[in-house]
Amino acid sequence: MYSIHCIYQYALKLSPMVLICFILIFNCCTQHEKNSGPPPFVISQEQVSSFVRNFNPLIPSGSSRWPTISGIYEPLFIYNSMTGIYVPWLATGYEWKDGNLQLDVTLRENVIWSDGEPFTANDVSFTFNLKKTNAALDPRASWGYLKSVEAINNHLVRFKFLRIFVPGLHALTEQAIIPKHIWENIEDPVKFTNPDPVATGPFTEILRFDHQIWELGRNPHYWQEGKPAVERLRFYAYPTNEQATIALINGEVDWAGNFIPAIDRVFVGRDPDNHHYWFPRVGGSIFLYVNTTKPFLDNIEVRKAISLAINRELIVRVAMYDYTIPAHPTALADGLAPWRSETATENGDWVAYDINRANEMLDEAGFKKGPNGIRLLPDGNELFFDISIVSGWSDWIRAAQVISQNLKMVGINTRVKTRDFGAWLSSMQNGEFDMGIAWTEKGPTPYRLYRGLMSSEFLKPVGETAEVNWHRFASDEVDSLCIAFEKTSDRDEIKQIIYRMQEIFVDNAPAIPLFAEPSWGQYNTKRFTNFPTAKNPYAQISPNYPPENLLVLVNVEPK
Amino acid sequence: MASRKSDSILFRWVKGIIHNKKALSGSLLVLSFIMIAAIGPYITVDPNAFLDTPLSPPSASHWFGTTGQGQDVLAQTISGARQTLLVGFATGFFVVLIGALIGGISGFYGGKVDDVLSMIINVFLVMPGLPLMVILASWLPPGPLTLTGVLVITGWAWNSRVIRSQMMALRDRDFVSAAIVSGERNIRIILIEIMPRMLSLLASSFIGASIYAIGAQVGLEFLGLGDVSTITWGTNLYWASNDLALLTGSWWTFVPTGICIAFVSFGLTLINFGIDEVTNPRLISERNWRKYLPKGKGNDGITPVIKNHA
Amino acid sequence: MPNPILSIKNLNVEYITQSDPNHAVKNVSFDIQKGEIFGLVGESGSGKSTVVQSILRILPPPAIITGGQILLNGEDILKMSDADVQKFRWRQISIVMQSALNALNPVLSIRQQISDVLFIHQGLNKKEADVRVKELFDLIDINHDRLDSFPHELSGGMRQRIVLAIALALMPPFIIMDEPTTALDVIVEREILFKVLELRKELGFTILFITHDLNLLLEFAERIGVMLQGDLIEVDNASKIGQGGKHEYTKKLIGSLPSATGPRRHDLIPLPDKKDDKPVPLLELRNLCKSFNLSGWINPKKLLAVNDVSFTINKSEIVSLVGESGSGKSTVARLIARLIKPTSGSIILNGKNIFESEPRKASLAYRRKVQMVFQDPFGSLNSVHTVYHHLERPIKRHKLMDESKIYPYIIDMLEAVDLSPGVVFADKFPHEMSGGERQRVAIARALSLKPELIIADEPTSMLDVSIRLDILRILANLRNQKNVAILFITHDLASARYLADRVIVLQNGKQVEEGLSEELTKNPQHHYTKQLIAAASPGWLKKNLENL
Amino acid sequence: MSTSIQYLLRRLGFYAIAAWAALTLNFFIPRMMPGDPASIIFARFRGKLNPEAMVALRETFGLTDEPLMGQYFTYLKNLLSGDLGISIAYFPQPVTEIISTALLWTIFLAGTSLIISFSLGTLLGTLVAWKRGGRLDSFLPPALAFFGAFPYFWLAMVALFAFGFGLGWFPLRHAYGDAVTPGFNLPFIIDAIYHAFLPALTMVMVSLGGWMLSMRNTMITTLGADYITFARAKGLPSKMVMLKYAARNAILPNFTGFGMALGFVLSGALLTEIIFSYPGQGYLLLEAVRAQDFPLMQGLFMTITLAVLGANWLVDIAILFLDPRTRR
Repeated sequence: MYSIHCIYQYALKLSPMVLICFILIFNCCTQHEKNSGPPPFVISQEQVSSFVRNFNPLIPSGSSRWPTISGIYEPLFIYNSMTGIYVPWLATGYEWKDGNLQLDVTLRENVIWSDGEPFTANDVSFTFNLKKTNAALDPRASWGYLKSVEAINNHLVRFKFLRIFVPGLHALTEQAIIPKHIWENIEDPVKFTNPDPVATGPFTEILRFDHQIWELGRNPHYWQEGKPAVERLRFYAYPTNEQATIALINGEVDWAGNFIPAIDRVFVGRDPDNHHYWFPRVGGSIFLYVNTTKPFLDNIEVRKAISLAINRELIVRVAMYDYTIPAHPTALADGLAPWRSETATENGDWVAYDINRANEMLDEAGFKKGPNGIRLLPDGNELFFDISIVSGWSDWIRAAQVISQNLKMVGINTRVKTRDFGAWLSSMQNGEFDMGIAWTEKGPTPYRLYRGLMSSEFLKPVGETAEVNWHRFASDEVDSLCIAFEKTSDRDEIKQIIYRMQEIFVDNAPAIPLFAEPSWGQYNTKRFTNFPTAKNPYAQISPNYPPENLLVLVNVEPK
Repeated sequence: MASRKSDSILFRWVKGIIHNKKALSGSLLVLSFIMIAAIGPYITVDPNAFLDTPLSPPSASHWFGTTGQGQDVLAQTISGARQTLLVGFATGFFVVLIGALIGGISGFYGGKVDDVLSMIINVFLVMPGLPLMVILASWLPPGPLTLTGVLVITGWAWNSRVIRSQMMALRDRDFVSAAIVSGERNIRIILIEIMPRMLSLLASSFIGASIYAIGAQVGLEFLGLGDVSTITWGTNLYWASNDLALLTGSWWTFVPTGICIAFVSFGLTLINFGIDEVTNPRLISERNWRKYLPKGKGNDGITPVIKNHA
Repeated sequence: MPNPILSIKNLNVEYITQSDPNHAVKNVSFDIQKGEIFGLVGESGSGKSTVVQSILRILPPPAIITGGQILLNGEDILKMSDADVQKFRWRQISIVMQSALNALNPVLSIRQQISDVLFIHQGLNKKEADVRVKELFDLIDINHDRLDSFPHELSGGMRQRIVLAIALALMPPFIIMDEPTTALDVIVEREILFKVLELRKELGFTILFITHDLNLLLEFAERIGVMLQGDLIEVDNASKIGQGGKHEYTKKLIGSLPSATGPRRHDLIPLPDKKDDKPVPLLELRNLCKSFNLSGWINPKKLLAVNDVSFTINKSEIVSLVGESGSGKSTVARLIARLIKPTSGSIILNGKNIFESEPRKASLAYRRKVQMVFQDPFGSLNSVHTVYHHLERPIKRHKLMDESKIYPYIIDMLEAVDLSPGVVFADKFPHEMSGGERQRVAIARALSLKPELIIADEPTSMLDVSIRLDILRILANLRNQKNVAILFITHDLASARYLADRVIVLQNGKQVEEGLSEELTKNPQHHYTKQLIAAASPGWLKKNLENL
Repeated sequence: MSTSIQYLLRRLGFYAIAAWAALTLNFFIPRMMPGDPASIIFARFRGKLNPEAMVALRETFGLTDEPLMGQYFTYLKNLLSGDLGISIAYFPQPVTEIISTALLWTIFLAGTSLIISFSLGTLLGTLVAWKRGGRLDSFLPPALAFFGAFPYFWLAMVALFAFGFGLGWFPLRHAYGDAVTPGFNLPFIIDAIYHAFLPALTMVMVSLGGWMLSMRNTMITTLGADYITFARAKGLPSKMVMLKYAARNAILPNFTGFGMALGFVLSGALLTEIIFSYPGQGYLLLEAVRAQDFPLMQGLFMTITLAVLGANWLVDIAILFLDPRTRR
C-alpha cells in the first residue's frame, strides 16, 4: 500500500518533466517538411474536415475540389469583374449572328490536353451536348434557350438559340470544357468522380491525395508559354474558419478567401510586410427584404421610412468590421458602378440614415405611436415583425440586431429570429416571413439583379415556392424591359434599359439595400508575389469566384 | 398532527445540508449565481448595446472588456446566466419528472409494463446523445424551448433507470406491502409512501441532470444550434469563437463565461457530494474517526488502539 | 485458572459517530482455557461481536479500541506491530463469520479463496496448495468437483462448511465462531455444529462461540459469558447458567425459552378461554399453487414455491404454518394477503370464493377483513411517517369512523399493544423506537381495522430473544379479547406449539403434516416433522456427541 | 456455458431492437425538417444558379416523391445490404467511403482516451476509497470534479490555444502530419499519437473525475462488505485485499456504467474533434446537418450508434468473464 502511495506521489512530481520529455521526443521523431524543390503554393478555399477525391467539373453541387473548374479545367472566356470585360481563354473571340439567334465562337489553336491530345471544337460541342443528355449537369439550364451546339471546324463552334437570349452568353462562355476522348467512355458522367483529370488548365497533375492534404502539380502541356510560374499547389483540410485563420496567421497559407474579424490586428499585424488583404466590392449588395404582401409593409413610403431608420454605418462597423461600405441607392456595388444612373442615385435619397425623416414619413402614412411608443396598425394592434436570419450566419445576425434596435427608435417592434437554413429558405421562398436579410442575384450586368427583384417572371402567391422575388413585388414595365434586354446585344440600348430599371427600383423600394458584399481575399507575399492588388487590379483577389481566380493562378510567381 | 411529519423530514434534510461543508459551499455558490441571474440584468448596462471599441481589454469602464462587437462582456456574462440556468434547471426538473414517472411506473408495476418501459429506457440510454441532439436541434426552431426539449429527450433515460431500480428495491420492502394490505391506492403509495423515501435520489438526480443540461446546452449553442441572437453563456462562447477571440488574444471574451459554467457545475457537484454524505453518515463518522488516529497512520485494516483519548 | 490461551482484560471499544462516541464494549474481562468451548451470548447490540472482532483487530472504521489488554498466550495483541498483526491472524486465531454468503468473495472460486491463505501464510506453491485444499475438502465432506465453484453456486450449508474449511486451513489452535449457524435452518444448523464438534475432537482446537441463542449454547459450551449493552454481566459454567445463573437478565433469558418438547409451561403464554362452540370456518385454502419464473424468455425455468396447499382457519383460531426457509410459508402468507396471485387454486373467505367475486384486485372489504404483520418491523414501517400516520391511514381509507373519533381510537389501539402512553408514541418516528415497540405498532396497525384474520409472518424472528415472548403474548391476548383469527407463520416449532391451536408443517412448498399443536409436537408422524422436533429439543446435540 | 451464450444472445437481441429504434428515428427526423437539399445547393451559389435547374437537381440526388413508408422500407433494405446511399454534400461519393476513415479516427481517439480515463479513474478511485478521509481523498475528488465541470470544448479550446497556438508544443490540427505516409510504420504511429495527445488529454481531464468518483463510491460500499473483513481476518496483505477482494468486485457495476456512458462520452469526443480539426465523425456530422445531407447524417448516426452498441456488447462479454454470477 505504502509503495503505491509513494509511486503516486513521485508520479505527481514527475509529471511535468514527463510531459516535457514527451514533447521533445515527439518533436524529434516527427519529421518536418522535407525541403525538396520549390515551396508549394498553399491555398485555403474549401473548409472541409476531410477531402474527397472528386474532380468532376460538371457537378453543380460544389462537391468537386477547388479549383476543378478554375485551374484544372478552363472555360472559353473569363469574365473579369474588376475590368468588366470577357477575357478570351480557350476561345479567342465570339460573334452574334442571325439577329442574335446564333453565336459563333472561335477557339484558340495551340491548346493541348494534359495527356497530349489536341483540344478541338469537338470537345466543346461534346461538353454542351453531354449537358443536354444529362439534365442534372445543366444547373443553369442552358438548354432552356439553346437549340444546338455544333463544331463547324476544328476551331469554330456554333451555338444556335431557340429564342433570343443574349444574357445566355455569360453561362455559355464560363462553362468548363472537358475532353471528348476521355468522357465519351464514361457511363454515368453524373456520378463520375474523375479521380485523375485530363484537362487543359495550368494545374492538372494530382501529386498526392490524402484526406487531410492534397497536391496539384503543373500541367506539362499548358498552352500559355512559361506559365504557371508556380510548381505545385497544396491544400489542407481546415474544417473551421478558426482553423483556417490560424493557418493563415501562422504563415502556413499563401492565398485564402476567409472572413477574419479585426483583420488588421489579427492577420496583418502578425507580419505587416507579408500579410495582406484586399476586399474589393465586386459582388452584389445585401438586402433587407420586407414582405410586401403584409399590411404596413405593402406601403412604399413605409419601406422608405424603414430604410431611413437603419444606421448602415453602424451595421458595417459592428457586423462587417468596416470591411465594406453602406449600399449605394441603386444597390449597385463597386463592381457594377459604371452602370449607375445619376437620376436614380438622386432619387434614391431614402438609402440613408435619418431617424427624424423616417418618423415624419411614418406619421404621415398614418401609423401613429401608441402608448408604449410603438406604432399602431389601423386595427389598433402594435406593429411587430420578425427579422428572419439563418442561424449561424453571424454577420447577418449582428446586422439584424442593429436593425432591430434602429427600428425601435421609429416605433417598430421587431425580433431577430434565427432559423436553420432549410427552414429559413423555405419560409423566405414561400413568402411566409416579415423581414429577412438575404443576398441578390449576381451577373456581369445589373440585369439579373433587377429581374430578380422586380420581374413578375418569378412572382408566386404566398405559400408557393418562389425561386427569387421572395418579397413579392412585380412591375409590368420591368417585365417588358427584361424582354428588350434579352434581345439586344447593343451596348447603348442595354445601358438605357438598365437605367430605367434603376429608376423603377428607387421609386418603389421593393427591397432595402444594406451594404455591398465584399469579396474576401488574403495573401502572403513571403514566398509568392504578383497577387492582384488595389494598385494592380488585374483580377479580384478572392479565390471564391471561379473561374475568375484562374487569372490569379496563372499570374502568381514564386519570390 | 400529521403535518409534523413533512416538516420533520424536510427539516432533518435541510439541517443535514447546512451542517455539511461541501453542500453548504456548493449551495452558496449556486445560489449566488441564481441571484445574479435574477437581479443582474437590472443593474448592468444593456448587454446588446454596441458601446465601445470592439475587443477592448478589461478596463475601469468595462471590467471584463468588450466583445468583438464592442458590447460589454460583464453585462453579457451576467445576463447570459438567466437563460442558461433557466434551461438547465428546467431540463433538470423535467428529466426528473419524466424519470420519476416512467422509472417509477416501470419499477412499481414490474411485469410486462416494466419489460416495455425498461426496454425503451435502455434503448434511449445506448443511443448516442450528441448526434441525436444535433439533428433534433438543427431541425427545430432555435430557442430555449427547443433546447429544453432536446435535452430532455436525450437525457431522461439515465434518471429513469436509476429511479426504476430504486423503485424496484423499495417496492419489495414490507412497508409498501403493508400499505397495499391496508388497502391504499397505488398512486398514493407511490407518491406518499415511496417518493419521500427517494427524496435524496430525486434531489441528486435533479442536480445531476441540471449539470448535464447546462453542459450540453452550452455545447449545442457553441455549435451555433441555439438561438444566437439571444444572450446565453453558450452563445457568448459562440460569438467569442466566431470573433476568433483566442486568436486575437482577447481571452476576456470567453474566460469569464467558461469559469461561470464551471463554477455553477462545480457548485452543483458539491451539493451532490454533500447529499451523498448526508445520506451516508458512515462517511462522516469515518472522517471523525480518522481525526483520532496518529498522523500519517492510514486504515490498513487493523483496528487502531488509542488509549486514554480525550 | 492456569494457562489461559486467551485472556481479555478490561477491554473497551468505542465507535466514533457524528456526535458522542458510542461506548460499545465496557471493561470486559474473561479468560479462555486451552481446548475449551467458551460461549458468549447476548442480544444484538450487546457488543459480543465487537469483542471477538477486536481480538483479531478486524473491527472496521469507525471503531477504536480505547483500553485494555488482549493476551494471546501471554502476548498483548493490542501492542503488536502491524506486520505482527498480519502474521498472527489466521495462524493463531481464525474466525467463522455469521453469513457465509457475505464472507466469501463472490467473484473468486472456492479454490482461490482457500489457496490465498496458504500462499500468504505458508508460502506454498500452486501444486502444494491444491493438495492441501483437497485435504480440507475431505475434512468437511465436500466433493472435489466443487473446488472451482463460485459461492453463489453453493447452498447455504455448503458455504458455511467452506468457511469452516478456510478457518481450518492453517490448523490454528483457536477458532472464533461468530453466529456461524444463525442464517441456517435448524436441520442444517445441527449438521454443521455436529461437524464442528467432530473436528474439534479430532484436531483439538479451542472454540469461542458467539450466539444470541442461549438454548443452542447450553447444548455444547463448557463455559458461558452473558453480555448486555457492552457489559459482560456474568461468566460461569454452562450448567450453572442453564439453571438460571445469578443475574436477573440471565434469568429472564432462560425463562423466555419455550421448548418444542417436554411438558408445556403454563406460565409462558395464556391459553384461550375454552369455548365449546363448534368451529366456524373463516378462511379456506383449496389446492393453492404458486410458481415463479426464474430466468430468461428463451427457456424459462419455473420454481414451484407453493404446491397444492389446502387448509382451513376457523374463526378466532390461531393456526401456525411451520417450515424452514424456502418451504413456501411466506408465499402462502402473501397469497392470502393478496400481495401476489396464485397460479391455481382458490381462497374462500366466509364461504365466498374471492377469485370469482374480485378476480383482479382485492376489494377494500377483503383488505379490511384480512390484515398482515410483517417479519421486519423496521421495514414494514415507513421511516418518513409518524406512528400516528401509520395507524390513521387505514382507518381513513376504509372510512371506519368519523374524523373526530380517530385520534382517541388510535391512542386506545396503541395502549392495547402495551405502548403507553399512547399519546407519546403516536408522535414518534419509527427510528425513535426499539424493535419490539415497532413490531407492536405494526400489530396495532393490523388491528385498527378490526380484521377477522391477522397473518403474522415470522413476527418475532427479527427481535431479540428477551422480547419475543412479549409479542407472542400480545398475539395470544388479541385472540382472547378481540376474537380475531391468526395465521402465525414461523420457523420455530417451539413458539408455534405455545401460541397456536393447530400446526401445519410445510416442506418444499408441500403440506406434510397437520395437527393440534400439543399432539403434533408430542407425536409427530412425518419423518420431516420428527427431524424438526428433534433439532429443536434440548439435549439433541449431547445425545449425538456421546455417539462420537 | 450455454446460459452464457443465451445471455449474450439476449443482449444481442436487445441491441438489434435498439439499433432498429435508432435507425427509425434517424429516418424520420431529417425528413420532418423543412427545406430540401436541392434548394440548399441553389442557395450555396447565392443566386448564381439558374432556378430552372432545380428539377434536374432533385432528380440527380434521388429525392423522390414516393410515399414516406415506401421510402422507409427502401431505406431499411438498403441499410441491410450495406448501402448507405450517396452523400449530397460530397456528391457523388458513397456515404460509406466518407464515413469509414472518419470512423476509424473517432474510434482511435475516443477509444484511447476513454480507456485511459476509465483505467486511470478506476485506479485513482480505488486508491482514494482505500485511503478515504486521507489527504489524497480530500484533494483529488473536488479537484477532478472541478475539471469535470468545464465543458469539453472549452478546455479543448484553451488547451489548443495555449499548447498548440501559443507555445507551439503540439500540432494544431489533424490526425497526422504531412510528412508521414499513412500505414503501419513507426513514424506514422508516433505522429498519430503526437497528434492525438492533446485532444485525448483534454477528454481524459474532463472525464477522469466521473470515473474516479463512481469507482470511489462502489469501492466504499464494497469495503463495508463482510468478505473484506473476512479477508482481513485471514491475514492477507493489504494490497491483496484492496485489489483482489475489493477492487475486483467494485469494478463490476462501474463496468456496466462504462457501457452506458459510452454514448455520452462519445458526444464529448465529437465536440473535441471539431475543436482540434480531428478528421473524425464529429465535424462531418455538423457539416452534414448544416448541408442537410440526409444520407450522410443517417450514415453517421447509424455508425455511431452501431459503434456504441458494439462496444456495449464487448462490455457484456467482458462482464461475463469478470463476474461469475452472470455465467449461471
